Amino acid sequence: MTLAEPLEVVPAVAATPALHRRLGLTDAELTAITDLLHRAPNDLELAMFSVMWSEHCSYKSSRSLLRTLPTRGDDVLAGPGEQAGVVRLGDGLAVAFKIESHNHPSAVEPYQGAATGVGGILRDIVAMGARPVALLDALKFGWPTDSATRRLINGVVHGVGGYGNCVGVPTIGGELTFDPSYTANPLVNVMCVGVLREDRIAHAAAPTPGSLAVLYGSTTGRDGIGGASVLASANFDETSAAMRPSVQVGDPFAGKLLIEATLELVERGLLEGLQDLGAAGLTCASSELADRGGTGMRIDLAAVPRREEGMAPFEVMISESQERMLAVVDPARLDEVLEVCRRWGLPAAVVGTVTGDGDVVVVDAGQELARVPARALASESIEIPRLSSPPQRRRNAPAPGETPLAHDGLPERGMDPAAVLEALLGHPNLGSRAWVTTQYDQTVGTDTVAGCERAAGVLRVKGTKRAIVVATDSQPAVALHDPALAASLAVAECARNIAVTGARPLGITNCLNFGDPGVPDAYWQLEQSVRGLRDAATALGIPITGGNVSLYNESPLGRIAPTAQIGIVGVIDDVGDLVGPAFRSQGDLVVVLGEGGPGLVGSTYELLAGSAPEDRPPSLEMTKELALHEVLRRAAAAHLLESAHDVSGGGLAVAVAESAIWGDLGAELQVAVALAPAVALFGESPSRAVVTIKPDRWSELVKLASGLRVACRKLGEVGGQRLRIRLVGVGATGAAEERGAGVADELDVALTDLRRAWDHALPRVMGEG
Amino acid sequence: MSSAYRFSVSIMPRDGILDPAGRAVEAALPELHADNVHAVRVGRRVELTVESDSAAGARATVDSLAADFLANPLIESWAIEEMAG
Amino acid sequence: MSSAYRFSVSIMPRDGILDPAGRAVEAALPELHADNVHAVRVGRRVELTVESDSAAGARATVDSLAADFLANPLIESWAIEEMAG
Amino acid sequence: MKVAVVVFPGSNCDRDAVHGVQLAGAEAELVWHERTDLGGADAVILPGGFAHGDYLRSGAIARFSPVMGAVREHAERGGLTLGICNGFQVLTEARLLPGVLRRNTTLRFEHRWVRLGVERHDTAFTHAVPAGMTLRMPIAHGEGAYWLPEPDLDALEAKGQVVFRYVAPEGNPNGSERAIAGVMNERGNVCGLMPHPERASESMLGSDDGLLLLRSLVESMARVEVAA
Ligand SMILES: Nc1ncnc2c1ncn2[C@@H]1O[C@H](COP(=O)(O)OP(=O)(O)O)[C@@H](O)[C@H]1O
Ligand SMILES: [Mg+2]
Repeated sequence: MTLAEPLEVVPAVAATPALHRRLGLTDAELTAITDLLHRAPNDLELAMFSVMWSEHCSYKSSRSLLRTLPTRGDDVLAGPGEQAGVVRLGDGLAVAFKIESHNHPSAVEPYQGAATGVGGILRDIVAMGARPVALLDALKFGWPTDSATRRLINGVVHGVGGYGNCVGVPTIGGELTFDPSYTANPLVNVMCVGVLREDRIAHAAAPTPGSLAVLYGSTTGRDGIGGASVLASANFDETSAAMRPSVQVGDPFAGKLLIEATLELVERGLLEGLQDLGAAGLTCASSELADRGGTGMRIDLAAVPRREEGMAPFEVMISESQERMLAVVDPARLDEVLEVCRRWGLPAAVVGTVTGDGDVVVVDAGQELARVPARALASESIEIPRLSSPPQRRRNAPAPGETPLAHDGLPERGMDPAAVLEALLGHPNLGSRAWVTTQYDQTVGTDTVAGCERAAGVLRVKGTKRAIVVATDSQPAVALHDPALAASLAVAECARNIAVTGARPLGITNCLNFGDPGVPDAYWQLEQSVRGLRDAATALGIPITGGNVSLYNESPLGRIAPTAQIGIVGVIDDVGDLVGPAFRSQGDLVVVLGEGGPGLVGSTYELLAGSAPEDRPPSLEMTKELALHEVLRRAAAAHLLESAHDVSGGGLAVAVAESAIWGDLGAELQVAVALAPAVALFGESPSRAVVTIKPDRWSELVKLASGLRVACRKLGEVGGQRLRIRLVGVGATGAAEERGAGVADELDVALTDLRRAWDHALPRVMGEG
Repeated sequence: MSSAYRFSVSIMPRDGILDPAGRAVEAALPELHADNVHAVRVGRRVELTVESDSAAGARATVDSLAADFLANPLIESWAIEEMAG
Repeated sequence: MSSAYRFSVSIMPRDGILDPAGRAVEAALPELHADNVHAVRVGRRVELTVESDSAAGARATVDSLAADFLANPLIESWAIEEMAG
Repeated sequence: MKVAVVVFPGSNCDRDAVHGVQLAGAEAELVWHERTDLGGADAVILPGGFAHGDYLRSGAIARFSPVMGAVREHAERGGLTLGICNGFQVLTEARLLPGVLRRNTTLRFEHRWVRLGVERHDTAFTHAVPAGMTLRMPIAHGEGAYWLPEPDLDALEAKGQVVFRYVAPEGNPNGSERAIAGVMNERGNVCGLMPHPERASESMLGSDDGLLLLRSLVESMARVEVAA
């Protein structure tokens, strides 16, 4: 029974579609497989193709787009295609980092979905030979107004913490965004950062025939069978509830042992190649290791340690049981490898041999059950050209040279700026994340200089003067109108978060969360986002070293907002140069660097007050963004800055308020209004930062900024326990007349009121405050 | 005219679903000199009282509570028992 | 000549000891339209198989395992039942 | 002088504890849980983490690890023994310290910076803390609510075994009875606390108050006579 039965022989009830379709493969894909094999595949082979040719593993709809991204850089040691990107840090060290989604599993089982998402990305980092040192979680949910959404949020947050806290990797950042488009399709994107010695980088390749494939970690069960093809690449709805796939369950304890054992194996130089088992399990690991090594691999199913009895060959080959690794080992080092696994209490077995014939061969009890060229499953799997067309109605940013609207037509009348500021600080998208982040261990590892609640997480690197700085951002609200702009804005914001600390960026990772690529305007969103990502990364000169694509993020309620989640890792060569975002001392000058422009579409203010029909998102000029970052870095290195905070969600007023809240110091400021008060105070136009300096450093800062053509304007002074912002200029006067009598031209509010609004933002919507 | 019914709901990892807690307990047994113990599964038990006009009504309440709230049918199975007194 | 005996051990917070998990379930009940439910307690359930020559021997093993390991007598009480099958 | 830091499978603050001890000026050695000796160490630290996954109850499985025999002997001979977080849980499960650490009444894992009042300045673990000073440190645990029956709590307080309490402004983060954050045995050589002094041992990381505790331990090591 070894070889291919023609498909018609597959026992099938009349109404049941052919096996390949049930496995999610199209007729065209079946033809392609038949051509590749020069024969029809058997059931096991078909199952292996179905998981490897799923969107999740093959990137068949996105690969052609991803190829356009800038991936090179002098300090890039591993780029896309490896388990994670690796960039040089200095002092002989390197950083491995990557972001990945676990959206659909989290929708089905929030706790386990999120926990296994953390486990999965941790293993990617460990597979590079790096010790994980930080996690970040970017979460997107619908408005938490109903108990189902609140349970989802609780489950996901518990899951992220449940895994990360247990393995002892601090969570030092993330994102939490609410938007109705995520109600039935939440996003759980997790980023991990690891540190390794440059000369100890592990590679996912099996280059030497005769070497052994050792499977170690947890035993193999029926977890996530169909996960790769069903969970990750088909939209699910009520009807699929009946064919619920078996959910993966994480075991952080086993995950911790796996990390320690793997790092010992790498450190002692016992491995030739290494890959974690994620989607498509053993099929993926064996075919990719062989493909990258230019070899083949023979897998002996009988040798795979199992948790359950009676597993079919295809179940063993595609099982997504968690906490497993496949190592390629020189036979002479086998005993040492097995001894390390035994000591860490991990089952381990030789399950295969590297061969020279280029095929992945599956045998059981001496019988050959499958034979497929490794490259057909991996690097040469299919690509699907997709149709792209823009949606009918959208509002993109003004083209360069286009005159911006003179007035945003806002509902200015009756606006009390202090009340708006409190509402923004108390908005679930902007308020304190402590409700989430106190559930995460942020300080384990004794390296956390800044954890969650700041624009970027900062970790010192023991044994050096350096610190790693890391942040993650996205702009889904803008993306609904202009996905290319949104992706660029997310890169800009994320890089700005790095720059305000004084750090320079080393690399970008990204997670692209989109809808069904078969729908032309959904594909257009993906295409545009990749373009925006490419343009921004190129302009800022930051290589993109990896990422992840999650498609079919749709539910009966509709498609999610296009979400390009950006993660950037940076370095600060001397942690003594680090700049924090909190106001430091009474009398310091408050200065805004960069110039704002119009455009309230996509802002948090818009969520509260709406926007004029002819209004647009703010525009972004990458040269200005880059110049700002340069000023921030040089100013930090010259120890000019007392504090620095980027202007992003909620605009200038929220940036100032956050610095005030964190520093427990108020400020007295004047803001020039060119267009409208709402734009000046709450507009989210990019390329700006609020910094504070000692008064006697003013001329130095002006010189530095003007040298790089960055606007530099004094706003006022730090001090007191109130935030006062006087609005001055043309726009302020005009607007004040329009608003009529009795409305303040001045924002004047006590710090305690701002802090209260900010603190209660999440507890309030979660029904706990 | 309602009475009180007390139930227990035993919630266990479904067959075939990984049970990390059971596995960890089992791994520790040799150190407890209890290597004659195996197949350990760890779950939860919830006890609760339902006010209802009828035993059947009470039972229905617990049934739906267990399926929709106390357990996740994807990974857990459960058994409901009426408790004495 | 040993046989296998399967037991369940139900471990609950001792009477009079605060049970925050039970309280949290109760707090969620109104949203689930189950306000006729109260006195919720949340505990653990462990199932295990003992190999022994005799039912009494098996039972003794579980007894000591429960008291020394599965439960903490300071705050928890437990009940052991032999399971069918 | 050397401190043994026990590594259970699932410990995750073991290397942090070593780093802290080194900052306090002593040597530290990791001791794997399967060992039955402490390598001649003068003091032992049971570090934080999730020993054996903490699956049943925190510390319940770890208590049976082979190394715990050596820890018990060391403690019974009067050797200094410090349990931090999970280590505190293991010491209570092993009955080397009184009490139980129950699930936080918030039902959540809590990572917070807290402030500790030091009730005793005359112990091997606290003598370097200036009188009246409160200590700022992080907690990071899901099961840290200290509990004992009322009469036992009275006795514990009467005997001066309460060493640390959570104090204002942050206050009691986890529902511990009488805000107890750390206790010691009657003899005063075994101490456990939920907060993490090793994470508060460098000002760059937010506080170096915790170093006072580690320094107390290291200095005391030299003075404590451990019976042969
Ligand atoms: N889910 C989360 N997990 C951890 N940290 C988070 C999470 N959400 C937000 N944060 C942290 O809260 C802070 C504020 O987030 P955000 O408003 O997105 O910052 P910014 O606008 O500066 O990028 C950041 O430090 C971020 O890392
Ligand atoms: Mg952000």
